[in-house]
Amino acid sequence: MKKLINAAETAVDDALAGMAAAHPSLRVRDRVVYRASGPRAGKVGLVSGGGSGHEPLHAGFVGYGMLDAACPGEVFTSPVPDQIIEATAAVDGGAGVLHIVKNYTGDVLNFEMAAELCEDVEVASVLVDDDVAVQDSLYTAGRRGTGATLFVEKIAGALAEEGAPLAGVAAVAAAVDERSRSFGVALTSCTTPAAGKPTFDLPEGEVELGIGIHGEPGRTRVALASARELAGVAMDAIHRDLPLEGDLLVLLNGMGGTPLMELYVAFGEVESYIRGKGARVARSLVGNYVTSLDMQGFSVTICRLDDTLTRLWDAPVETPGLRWGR
Amino acid sequence: MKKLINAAETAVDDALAGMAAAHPSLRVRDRVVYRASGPRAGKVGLVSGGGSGHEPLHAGFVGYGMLDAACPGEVFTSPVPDQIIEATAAVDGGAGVLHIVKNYTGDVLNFEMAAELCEDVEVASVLVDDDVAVQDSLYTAGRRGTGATLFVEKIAGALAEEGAPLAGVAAVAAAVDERSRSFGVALTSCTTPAAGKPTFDLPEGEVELGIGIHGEPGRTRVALASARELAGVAMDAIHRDLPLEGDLLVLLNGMGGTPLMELYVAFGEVESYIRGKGARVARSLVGNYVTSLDMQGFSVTICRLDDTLTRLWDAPVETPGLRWGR
Amino acid sequence: MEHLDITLDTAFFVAWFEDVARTVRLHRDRLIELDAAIGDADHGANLDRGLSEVRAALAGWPPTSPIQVLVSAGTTLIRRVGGASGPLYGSLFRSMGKALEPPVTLAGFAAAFDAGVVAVERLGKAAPGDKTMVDALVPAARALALAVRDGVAAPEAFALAGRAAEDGARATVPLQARKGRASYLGGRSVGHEDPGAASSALIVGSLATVASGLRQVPGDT
Amino acid sequence: MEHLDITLDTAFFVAWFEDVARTVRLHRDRLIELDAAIGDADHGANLDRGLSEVRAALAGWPPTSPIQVLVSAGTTLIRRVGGASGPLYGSLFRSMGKALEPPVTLAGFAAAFDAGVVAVERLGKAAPGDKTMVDALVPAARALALAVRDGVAAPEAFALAGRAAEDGARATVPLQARKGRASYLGGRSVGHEDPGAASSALIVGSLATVASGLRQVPGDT
Ligand SMILES: Nc1ncnc2c1ncn2[C@@H]1O[C@H](COP(=O)(O)OP(=O)(O)O)[C@@H](O)[C@H]1O
Ligand SMILES: Nc1ncnc2c1ncn2[C@@H]1O[C@H](COP(=O)(O)OP(=O)(O)O)[C@@H](O)[C@H]1O
Ligand SMILES: [Mg+2]
Ligand SMILES: [Mg+2]
Ligand SMILES: [Mg+2]
Ligand SMILES: [Mg+2]
Repeated sequence: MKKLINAAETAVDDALAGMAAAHPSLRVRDRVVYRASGPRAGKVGLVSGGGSGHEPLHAGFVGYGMLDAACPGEVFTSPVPDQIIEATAAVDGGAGVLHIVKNYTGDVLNFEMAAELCEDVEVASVLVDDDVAVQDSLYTAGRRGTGATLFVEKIAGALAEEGAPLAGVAAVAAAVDERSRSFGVALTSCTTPAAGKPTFDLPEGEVELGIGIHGEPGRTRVALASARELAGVAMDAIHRDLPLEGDLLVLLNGMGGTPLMELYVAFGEVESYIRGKGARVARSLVGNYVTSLDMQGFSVTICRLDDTLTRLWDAPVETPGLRWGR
Repeated sequence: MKKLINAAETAVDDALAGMAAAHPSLRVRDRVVYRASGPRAGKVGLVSGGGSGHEPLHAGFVGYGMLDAACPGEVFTSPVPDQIIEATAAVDGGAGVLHIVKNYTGDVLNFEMAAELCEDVEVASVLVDDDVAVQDSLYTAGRRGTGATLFVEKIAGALAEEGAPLAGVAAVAAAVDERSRSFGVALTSCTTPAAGKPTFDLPEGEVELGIGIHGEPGRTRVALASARELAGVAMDAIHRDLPLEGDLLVLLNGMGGTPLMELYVAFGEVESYIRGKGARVARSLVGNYVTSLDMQGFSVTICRLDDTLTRLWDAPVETPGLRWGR
Repeated sequence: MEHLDITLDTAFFVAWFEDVARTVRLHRDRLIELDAAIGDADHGANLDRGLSEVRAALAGWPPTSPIQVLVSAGTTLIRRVGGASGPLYGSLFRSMGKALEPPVTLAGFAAAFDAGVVAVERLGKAAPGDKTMVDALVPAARALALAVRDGVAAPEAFALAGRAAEDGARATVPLQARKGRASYLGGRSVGHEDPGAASSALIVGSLATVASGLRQVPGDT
Repeated sequence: MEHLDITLDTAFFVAWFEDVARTVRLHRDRLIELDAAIGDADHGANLDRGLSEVRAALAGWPPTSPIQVLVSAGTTLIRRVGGASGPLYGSLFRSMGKALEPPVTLAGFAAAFDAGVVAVERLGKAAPGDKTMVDALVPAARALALAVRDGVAAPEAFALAGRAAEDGARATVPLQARKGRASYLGGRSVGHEDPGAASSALIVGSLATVASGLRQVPGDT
């Protein structure tokens, strides 16, 4: 394993220290990343969190128009209730706090425990579960939360910034999740600092289809194919689940180790696929946003926009990871 | 080799098509990337270019406050004069055009040939050569241009946007280059699509010091060390060449395959190094900006700011790769 | 067999967690590998980190009752581990502690352990056969209850529970996961032991180790 | 030896570039590997791409003089290759073409080739010993001039030039690079053959191949 770290045990804290040094707009305390500006009275607070290793998610999305606080756990390990309780109390501006939770057993349990203990704050939760590679069923853990988390954080963040009440912010967050679907493909495994070797072996010439963002193996393994074919597999899976129509918001996301040049190649294929279905890429993002350490590969996330969602997507945002309009 | 491409031969064009699809603010024609808004009368035009594989450099820096056009060559191969001539003519708003050229024999020769043939346009050139890993000498190719290119493009772009004349824009570009130094470290080699295998072998447990951005091997190979030690090596080399003092602009740049989390760890170390020298990180960027395909590793670029440079750095910029203030 | 029995006092519970911490550290990499196969390769690191915190907490603030040991250990796991296993194991021990009545008999222990397991099942909404820690914990609880019914002494009862947990863990191999991260794999989860079931077997196994007082501890870090 | 001589007509020059294109394709991966060792692993791909363009251009628009062949080939290389070698090889052939006087004698060829090499030296500001293509081109030009002085026929003269270029290329191995990308390596550039010198040896070598008409072309792609 080759990692640019000091030690596996200190990697998360060292990275947070670096983030704080790099971004005067952030404040880091007790493993919670806040806006340095503090809570705004009357604004709904947005708190998210999850394992580290997905940067810029979540801490890179703390700032105007997006999150108020992020709770980073150990690498690929959800945060603990203390962090969430602390963050929730700190960002409450009197209008309540929305917890944005990716649907993983660990994240769900820790956020639930925290929410129960946040007695003085009105807390609502939205569960993000957009990954169509996972069969959705009442009898399983359900779909994973992946790329749609960025959409939920951006759009709910914009509505909160407008002064909407907690119920409204929670409702738009849920609507975004409902209208979003993702599918991921890995060319290589990631390597966690704690394990020190790749989570799975993926030989030359093979790719994993339907991977998550924690190095979980995918649903199937197939021969390496062209960007066009791989994008086609991802888009077919999404289209089967949520027919592509109208104006779409598209995230062509790198898993952390894939160069931007290749992501643009894949985006070109996704865009023609969408055009081929008679739908339209109205807004897009191409880059490493919801990553899995050093994994090479990509995921596509699609959200069916409506006028409100488009307006909220376009609203100003000022975070280390996403910025426009200010 | 595992790459998210359709074929090695089409990778550059496919990526450009994807860029065009992703960014309505760009227009791509004959391997030149322009602002879709076209040239602005009276504004100095900024043209840069170089081999592909360094994304977002340069095409990702086309837009308000930065470049007017970028000329991407094949992977790691400088563009040809035709592209540069075409771009220069197209972006001239009557105030002349500045060529921003990284100091590589290929880039220099092709830009020189182009400039000679741009008879109807007043052309000035600035050579970026910031890499302290390379010995500077009249009798060699001189220092490479690396991370400082981003600084030059941003700051000269801001001055051009203010309406400054060509000589002024060229002068600030040269000043930024003069005040900037870089040093890079590779944890792994990159793999070019054409070669299909890593450019150099870098065994587990070893790193290359003083690498460039084209997979050129570095000056020495040493045992893998902590982020603190590697940042120290880079910063020592820079500090020896240009003493760190006053307000600094710092780019902690990933080589394309290094996760953001690790870049933040390294940035934390760079920031403490700088504080230890009594200087100050006044502005910073952390991320994959001047990359070398899928290489893992990082480079640091330091620019000694003054009030003018700080003002120009802070000025609004709106490009796919760098955006603030609008 | 009464001469072979032991006292389930505070020291016993402290020794239990010390042995669990040691054992999990020894099996850290195996647990990571099990989790790498059908999860995210952190289970061994998570538990190892959490249990050294438990140990530190118990050492720094000597608890005066078995209930305190269990509740403190559970709280520490909830506060320091994260992931799925943090809240689940945390609840196991907290609920167990809350259900315990002093002085602790084997019957009381068995009942409290069962309460802990029920809390895990409730929190995780997992049933036996879902390929989770529940598949090791439920057989262990059952074995303890049977031992109590049969009047077996504690060391022997713990040994039976440990074997039941181990068998339960091994029995997760052919199962398809329906809960937790492994469920994402669908049919590909078949053929691998569940890491949480494996760690549960270690936890239960430590009871017997401590009770028997026989095991040579191979170095402590 | 006059009966062994050949006519340096348009067809000869076209055949030269065709053989160069074929040969460079055959040696593409070796040139990439040489460039990987002390550069950026693109020299073989660059030249291969450029020379197929040269071939396509010559095929599409049949040139009617050696000058046209050279100038067109040089222009295509400048317009299509990029990198350091594009302008350098482009200038070599363009300058050579411009210096050529019809009808082409071996003496005329040698003088024009020398003019091309001087153009490369000027453009790249490299001298022999800097570990560049110049280290193969200069000896080749010298060998041609000597052959002319000694009245050697063209096929033999080209063979001598080819051997001189090859020796020149091989002699770059122990040198430390002072120009081009390899110069960044400092002392670490020692021990590797310069890729541009290697491709120059192929280019000059093709002259003899075409002139002798002997070489079996091992497949064309
Ligand atoms: N819903 C659940 N109920 C009971 N146990 C569960 C559940 N989900 C996961 N587990 C257990 O947790 C283990 C994984 O723990 P760990 O790796 O620490 O957490 P994470 O899955 O969040 O990375 C699984 O092997 C399984 O035994
Ligand atoms: N200044 C120079 N003068 C002459 N030849 C040079 C010079 N710089 C580089 N070369 C030649 O160019 C070759 C590299 O060509 P190529 O790999 O195509 O370009 P690049 O270095 O831009 O990737 C070198 O091996 C060397 O022979
Ligand atoms: Mg985990
Ligand atoms: Mg090159
Ligand atoms: Mg896990
Ligand atoms: Mg090269």
